[in-house]
Amino acid sequence: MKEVLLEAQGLTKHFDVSEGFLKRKKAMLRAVDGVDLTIYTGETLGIVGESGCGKSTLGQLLMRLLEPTRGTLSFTGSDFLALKGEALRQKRADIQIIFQDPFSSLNPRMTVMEIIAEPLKTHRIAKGRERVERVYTLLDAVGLDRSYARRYPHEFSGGQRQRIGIARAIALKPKLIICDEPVSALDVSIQAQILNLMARLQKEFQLTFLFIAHGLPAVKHISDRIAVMYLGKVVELAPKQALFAQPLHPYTEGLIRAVPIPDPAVRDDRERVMLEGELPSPVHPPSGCRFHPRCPYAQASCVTEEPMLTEKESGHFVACHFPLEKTRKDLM
Amino acid sequence: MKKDTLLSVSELKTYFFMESGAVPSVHGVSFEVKQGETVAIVGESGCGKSVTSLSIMGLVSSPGKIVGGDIRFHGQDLTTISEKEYRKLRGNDLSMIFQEPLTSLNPLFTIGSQLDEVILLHQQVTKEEARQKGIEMLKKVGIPRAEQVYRSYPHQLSGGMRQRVMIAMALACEPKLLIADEPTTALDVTIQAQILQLMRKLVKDNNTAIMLITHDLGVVAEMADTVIVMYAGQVVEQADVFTLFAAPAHPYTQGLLASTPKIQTIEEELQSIEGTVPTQETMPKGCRFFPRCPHASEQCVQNQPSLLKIGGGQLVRCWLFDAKEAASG
Amino acid sequence: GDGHEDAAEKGTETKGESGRTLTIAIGTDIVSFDIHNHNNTSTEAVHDNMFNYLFKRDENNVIQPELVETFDIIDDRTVEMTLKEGVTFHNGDPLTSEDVKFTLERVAADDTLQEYPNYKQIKEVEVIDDRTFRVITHEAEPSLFHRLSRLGSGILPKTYIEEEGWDNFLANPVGTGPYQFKEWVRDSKIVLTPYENYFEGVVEEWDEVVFRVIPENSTRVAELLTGGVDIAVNLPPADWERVAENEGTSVKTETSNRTIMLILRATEGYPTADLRVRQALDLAIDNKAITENVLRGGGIPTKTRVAPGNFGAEESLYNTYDYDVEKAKQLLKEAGYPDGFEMTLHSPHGRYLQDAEVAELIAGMLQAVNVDVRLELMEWSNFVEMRQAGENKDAYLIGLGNSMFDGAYSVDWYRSDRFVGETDYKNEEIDTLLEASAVNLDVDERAKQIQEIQRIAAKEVPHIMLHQETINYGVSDRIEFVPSMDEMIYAPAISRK
Amino acid sequence: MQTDTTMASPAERSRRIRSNRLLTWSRRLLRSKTGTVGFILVLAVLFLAAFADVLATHNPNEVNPALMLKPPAWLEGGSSQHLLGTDHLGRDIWSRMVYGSRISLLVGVTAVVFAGLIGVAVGIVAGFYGGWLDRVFMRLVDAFLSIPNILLALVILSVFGPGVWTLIFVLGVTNWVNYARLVRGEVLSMKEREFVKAARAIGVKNRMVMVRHLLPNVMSPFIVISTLSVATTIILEASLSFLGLGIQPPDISWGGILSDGRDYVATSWWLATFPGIAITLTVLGIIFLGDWLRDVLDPRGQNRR
Amino acid sequence: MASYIFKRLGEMIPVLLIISFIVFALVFVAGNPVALMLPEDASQEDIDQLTASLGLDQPFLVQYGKYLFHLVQGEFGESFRYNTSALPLVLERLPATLELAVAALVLAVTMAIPLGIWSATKQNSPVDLLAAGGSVIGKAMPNFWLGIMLILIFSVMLGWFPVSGRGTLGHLVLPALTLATGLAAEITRLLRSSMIEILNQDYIRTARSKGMREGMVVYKHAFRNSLIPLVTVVALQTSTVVGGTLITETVFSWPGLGQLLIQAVHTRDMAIVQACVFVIAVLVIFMNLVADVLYRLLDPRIKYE
Ligand SMILES: Nc1ncnc2c1ncn2[C@@H]1O[C@H](COP(=O)(O)OP(=O)(O)OP(=O)(O)O)[C@@H](O)[C@H]1O
Ligand SMILES: Nc1ncnc2c1ncn2[C@@H]1O[C@H](COP(=O)(O)OP(=O)(O)OP(=O)(O)O)[C@@H](O)[C@H]1O
Ligand SMILES: [Mg+2]
Ligand SMILES: [Mg+2]
Ligand code: NI
Repeated sequence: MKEVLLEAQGLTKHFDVSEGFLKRKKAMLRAVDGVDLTIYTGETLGIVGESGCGKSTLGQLLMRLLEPTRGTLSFTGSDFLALKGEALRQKRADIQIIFQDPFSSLNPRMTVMEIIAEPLKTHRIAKGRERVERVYTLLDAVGLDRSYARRYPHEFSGGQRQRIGIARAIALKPKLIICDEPVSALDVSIQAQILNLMARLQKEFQLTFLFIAHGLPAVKHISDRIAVMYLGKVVELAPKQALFAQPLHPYTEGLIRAVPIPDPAVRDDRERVMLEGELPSPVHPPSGCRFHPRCPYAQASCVTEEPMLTEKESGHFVACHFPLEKTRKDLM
Repeated sequence: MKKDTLLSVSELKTYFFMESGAVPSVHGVSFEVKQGETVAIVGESGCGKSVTSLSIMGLVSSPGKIVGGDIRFHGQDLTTISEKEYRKLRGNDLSMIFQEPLTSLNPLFTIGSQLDEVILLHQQVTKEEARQKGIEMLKKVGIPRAEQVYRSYPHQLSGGMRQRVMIAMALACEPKLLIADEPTTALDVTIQAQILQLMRKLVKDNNTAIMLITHDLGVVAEMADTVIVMYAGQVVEQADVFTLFAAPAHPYTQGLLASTPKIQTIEEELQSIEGTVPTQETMPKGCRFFPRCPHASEQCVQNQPSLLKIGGGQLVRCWLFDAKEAASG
Repeated sequence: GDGHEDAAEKGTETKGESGRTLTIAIGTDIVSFDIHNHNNTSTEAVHDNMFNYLFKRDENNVIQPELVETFDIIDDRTVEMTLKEGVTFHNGDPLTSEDVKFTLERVAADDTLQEYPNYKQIKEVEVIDDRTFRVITHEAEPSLFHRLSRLGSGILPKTYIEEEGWDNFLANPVGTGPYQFKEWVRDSKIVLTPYENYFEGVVEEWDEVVFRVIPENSTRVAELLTGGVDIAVNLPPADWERVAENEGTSVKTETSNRTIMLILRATEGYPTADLRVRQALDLAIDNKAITENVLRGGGIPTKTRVAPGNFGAEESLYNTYDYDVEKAKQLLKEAGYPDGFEMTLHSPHGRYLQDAEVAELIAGMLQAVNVDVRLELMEWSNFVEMRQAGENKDAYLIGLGNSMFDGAYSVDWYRSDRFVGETDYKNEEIDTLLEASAVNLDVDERAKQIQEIQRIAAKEVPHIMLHQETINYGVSDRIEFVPSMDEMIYAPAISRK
Repeated sequence: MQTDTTMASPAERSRRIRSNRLLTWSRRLLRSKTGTVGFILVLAVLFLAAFADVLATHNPNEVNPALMLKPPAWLEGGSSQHLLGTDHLGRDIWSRMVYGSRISLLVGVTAVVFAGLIGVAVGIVAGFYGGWLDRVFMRLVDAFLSIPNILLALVILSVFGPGVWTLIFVLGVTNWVNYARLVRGEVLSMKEREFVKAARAIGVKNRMVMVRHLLPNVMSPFIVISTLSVATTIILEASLSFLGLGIQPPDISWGGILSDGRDYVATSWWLATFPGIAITLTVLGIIFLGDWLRDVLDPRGQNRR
Repeated sequence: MASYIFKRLGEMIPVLLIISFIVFALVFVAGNPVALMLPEDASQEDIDQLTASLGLDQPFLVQYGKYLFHLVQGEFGESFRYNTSALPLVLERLPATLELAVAALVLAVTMAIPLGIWSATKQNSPVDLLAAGGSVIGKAMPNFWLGIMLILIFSVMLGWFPVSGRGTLGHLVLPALTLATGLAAEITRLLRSSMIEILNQDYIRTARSKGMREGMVVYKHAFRNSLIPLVTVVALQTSTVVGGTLITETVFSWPGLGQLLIQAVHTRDMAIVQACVFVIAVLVIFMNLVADVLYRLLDPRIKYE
């Protein structure tokens, strides 16, 4: 039986986006709205979804960089939300995050050496020479030259910065790494290197990844299971084969159909089908199924009733009143 | 349709003058962009794609400096024109989508005011018209609740939304040349598709040329007419998109294509190019790719190859072809 | 109201055609219009124009009746006086004996008033009729007339105050003097206008008298030089030349009634407990060098603090000094300090004319007899605090005046029981003389006693007398102004040229 | 071509990095013209202070009533004996200036450092933790801003007695609030930055987040204001001496010489002018050094010239 | 926001109480005013008697309790020195002080902003160096010296402005200028440093890429971002200016709060000190509140709960 590493129940984060200076108009932005999620030790859970659907927010909630508005969160069996102060700090060594924006997450006044060494120093993992050596190893691992250690973040290209962030995150060999688009800024060869690296580390150290990304091929490559989010909610969750072979949610289907194919020969044959309609607002989400305004299969009940995430097939969850029946031929 | 050359970059050299010495980020880059053409630039991260585009925009900031070569836009050499003339081009004929959407927006101004700014600068419109246009642009790039976003501040938006705002800003004045530095990296595929479509429409309607910098070979395959592959500050291969995908010539290009994860299949391990890009200090004096090249020979170690035409408009910087050519001719 | 704008216009207008505004720059603002509750000569200098005293000192320093027509000494403790006729307050009320009783009994009874110590000797005022009254003291009071010729005896309007209240009086003061109150903007200016019904006839010379408060020395000088003011008080010696040489201004000086001295500590354990040391220090100080150089002539060396013009002055000790470095060294050797010693000198900073400079110069002079002086220059309030706490060390510099012009008050500083814990100086002879003079109504004999004390003190040197200060004014040449020793600025005595 | 950096042992490398840093810093110092000027100015003042005994031509406290207010040597009436003239007690201004540099430097710099330490600490803590702590600290700042400094000075004086260190204490205690508010403002915007989040994600202790992440990033406004404050402090010292606090004769400070000249501005300008020039040059030196330091600390600015 | 403001205003009351306690204690420690009220030659009995009749011989807490009792009824007590109610006395001075403070701040800001921006955009140019030198001189010139100099030049020699006093706009020019130089120096330096930092940001590049004029880029995009530290300093300075204009007020005989307060401190005039501090505290707290509200208006990222 798989061991549960992290479990979230009804995790919710609302941001106050009230407007007006003196007279305020109350408004809540539901960035994450009741997400149930289980992550098993050693697996990679991919998260995909429209940009702005709350992936980053979810990632930050899971490691308590943001405090959830509601919901429970347990990590390695204990209540993670109850931790405070020193205990929380210690626990944090077990969850790391690779930020979506590589640049602003690096202190502009620290050298790469200092940045990568910081987690080691903070958790007293290595000292002096050994620490320096560890940093060099990490640099090697993410494919950065050792001589870069003395440079400052602004002297790097986007992809290089991203790798600095990755090196920092894996430095502690945490149990769980939340990767918020770790490879989107990288060229494919480095992307490949890093994905390989992550896979290797995972095998070696029993790491667990939460892999947030837009690039479906990469997600598909690295993940074991994939969760699809839409407007703050998980709408589908399945092992990757199942998901790609038989997406049950119309939004998932739309996503998969939109993936560009790296072959110019097919570009004129395959018109990328786009989802129609306006993107809804997370401040005033649509009633019922949040996807209904854009859903080609929407029916009356979709407008009024909110579908629950239910297990349709073994391990394949979907939140839809009318899950898709058959794989459409032209999907790929 | 006869396509005129819109932009021609030749032997561009942009160096960063650091304390430790000059760093040649762009080292003799040449290429052309024709009107209405979409040129994709791919390459290892850090190979100088962004610096090349900043050089074209004239926005390389100190300690960087263009030290050689010229950039002709409509036949006008941008390296010599006055700042005032440059300003007229920027944001209007020439516009750019920056790589870092999060820090590229001024945190203190609303999205709307930053969007209007460019419209008001280059178009004879009233404030209200600019506002209308701004909101329209936001809708075009697929931003929901555009009116509200128009009044929001950058920190209230997600990364993807900010990216789209940047795109809206760049497209607002229907530029002749759009430099898009990884415009869709932060976006999910559905919006990516929307934006790519928007760009295609731009090409069709306004005959806009696009310089598209991206890592996503899928996007390249879908969008580009011509592809330029850069490595360590140089162009190593240039070909039309079909040729490139079908018959990549340079070993680096081959490596890139092989590393791409495919959605249809599942590989245990992705292929990748071993090693890392050389740094300034470790830059080989011969072919810059030789330390990672499976075909490297003594010649590669000693001498730098030049960019050679190998037929069908394909250009490549590799001794393999030199050798072949030498052999054949 | 927009008095500020008016002020500005007036300020620059003094130069103007009419020129019938007299503007006087004073260094500190008046404290209050409560004549009983301040002890401030510069405040009195303003009050003097608005209030009359029962008696007043004339230009020869002789006490003359002012509001009083005639007086009669009934016995040791009782004086009967009659008020002049036709004197009225600025609000029109006539001056009566009741006002006198109200005024004097207030200050003699209310111990929260600052002038109370100077009038508590009065027991009561007995009203005989509208203009006649008797002043009765607790005991024989030799200096009663001195007291009745200074600020506490300015007569207040009883009815006005009782009906309108003190606060109203303080805001709109009323007196019997030649000028009446018009406006007071604190720390800025006081404006007075002539009183038409003044009993000696309205003063026609000036339409308005403005006292402007200008604390900064240089600014006062600048105002004088630019014609902004007609009289500027307390010019720093550094500027005398400038003012004198300037076209249209000159410097006027007059000796003040203030003497600068060092108070020594005679407490056992201090070197200054030894008479020879005290004498040596006195001899080591070149008083003339101080007055000539630092004060630029703004002081007169003296060996007594009772200057001529005061009751009981010993004139032989005035305008003279001892200076003999060799003898000083000799005396120090005899006292057991052949290599000198270290001492602390406290001095206020900015209170008297060039006080800190004088102290520094003295420190330099004492260096010549191997006495190392640790100087502590202090802001006035700290200085007072230090004295108050008895934390004074070997010596401190102070300037003492005498608003009574009665030498008895000066020599009282040698009384042994008064400064226990502060100077601890004790001389039985002086104590006996002091006791005798305190109740002595025989004017001549009392003067002799006071003079004797001064002579003893000059030999014993409980205090080292330095110099008598001069007061100095920068005066515009368009006016005629003669400074007086009591530091009053009496507008009726000032005229246009 | 490989450089040897990758071959060297880690210890050797870190040693080399360190010595390299010193080298690059000094190289940067020499490269920056203003930095060099600042360095020279500060060095010059330190030289004055260190060799006052040798450089002074007279006993700085020797009064000479006969030689009062002599103008500088090059003016009419000046004497070659007294290079910068004499003051109102006939003391040699040059010698007083030379000796005065000691206390003025000591007081100016130490008091600013003292105030800076308190201010920066309070500012960072208040800004970082926010909430009630911030409110308490900021209200404390309000209180300190409202209570007249002179009152505080008087009381501290009466408690501790006069002396240079009391003076430094007073100046520090009265000035820290400025830094506190300034730094807090910066921290408020800085702590929202992602790299601070990143540090917390790593589990960096709050103390270290403040020291390593916030502090370096709020230093530049602090450096700017504090270097300038050295001037104010040197002058303020004079006005506090007026209260009998701190510098008392025979000790000499520039502020003291300056305020001695107060009544002579119009007649004998040199009394107040020379200490004024000395303070200006010193502070100019400190400011230039500060600017340079700021540039050095700002990795982005390093390559600018 | 409104609730935030109300909350802050509510916090004022405890702060004012604490301040009043601190001030009371400070004045109490500083000493007995009676000795200062009486002449130099007053005897000890006289002093003791007056002390007792003013109630100053009672224990500290009793005195404070009484004081508080009156304070709650809105009475600040009577000034020992002026024998009248203290608060009106202080309020009477407020317009003069505010007039001077506002004028000085406006003047300082108008001088400093262009200068600061200029030196930031033209780093290390002659203009920048000149501005740096100017700022230092501005800071190193003691106000008394500058004030006297200005009077000498503009009033005595040129006759352009009145020497001293308050009233017309002409009266305001010299004192405001005197005060403004130091403030301007500080603002210039600070603005310069924050501008330099901001001009390196990515969004400045974005603005340039739009084809904006460099001037617009600097004024619109960069300047606005550097306003936060600027607001802090200006708010801070307001408090300094309100409480600390003593020297300028004295030099120009400007009837403001500074003079009143210092005299009150020197005479240990509790009621006036308290009333002054009260007024200043209200101003300081208000200014800081304004600054915080301005932060919020300027920077949408800052939130107050
Ligand atoms: N601090 C905040 N205040 C208000 N709204 C916020 C805040 N942070 C995020 N949001 C909003 O929450 C929603 C989710 O944001 P989030 O960054 O999690 O999206 P995302 O899924 O990571 O998108 P992307 O793929 O573009 O990074 C967005 O609508 C965003 O505007
Ligand atoms: N401001 C700078 N100072 C010093 N070096 C710089 C600077 N900006 C860029 N470089 C260097 O120039 C090289 C090219 O950078 P550039 O940003 O063009 O890369 P890129 O091709 O856009 O990479 P990516 O795909 O990761 O964005 C890099 O090696 C980088 O380190
Ligand atoms: Mg995100
Ligand atoms: Mg780039
Ligand atoms: Ni008015």
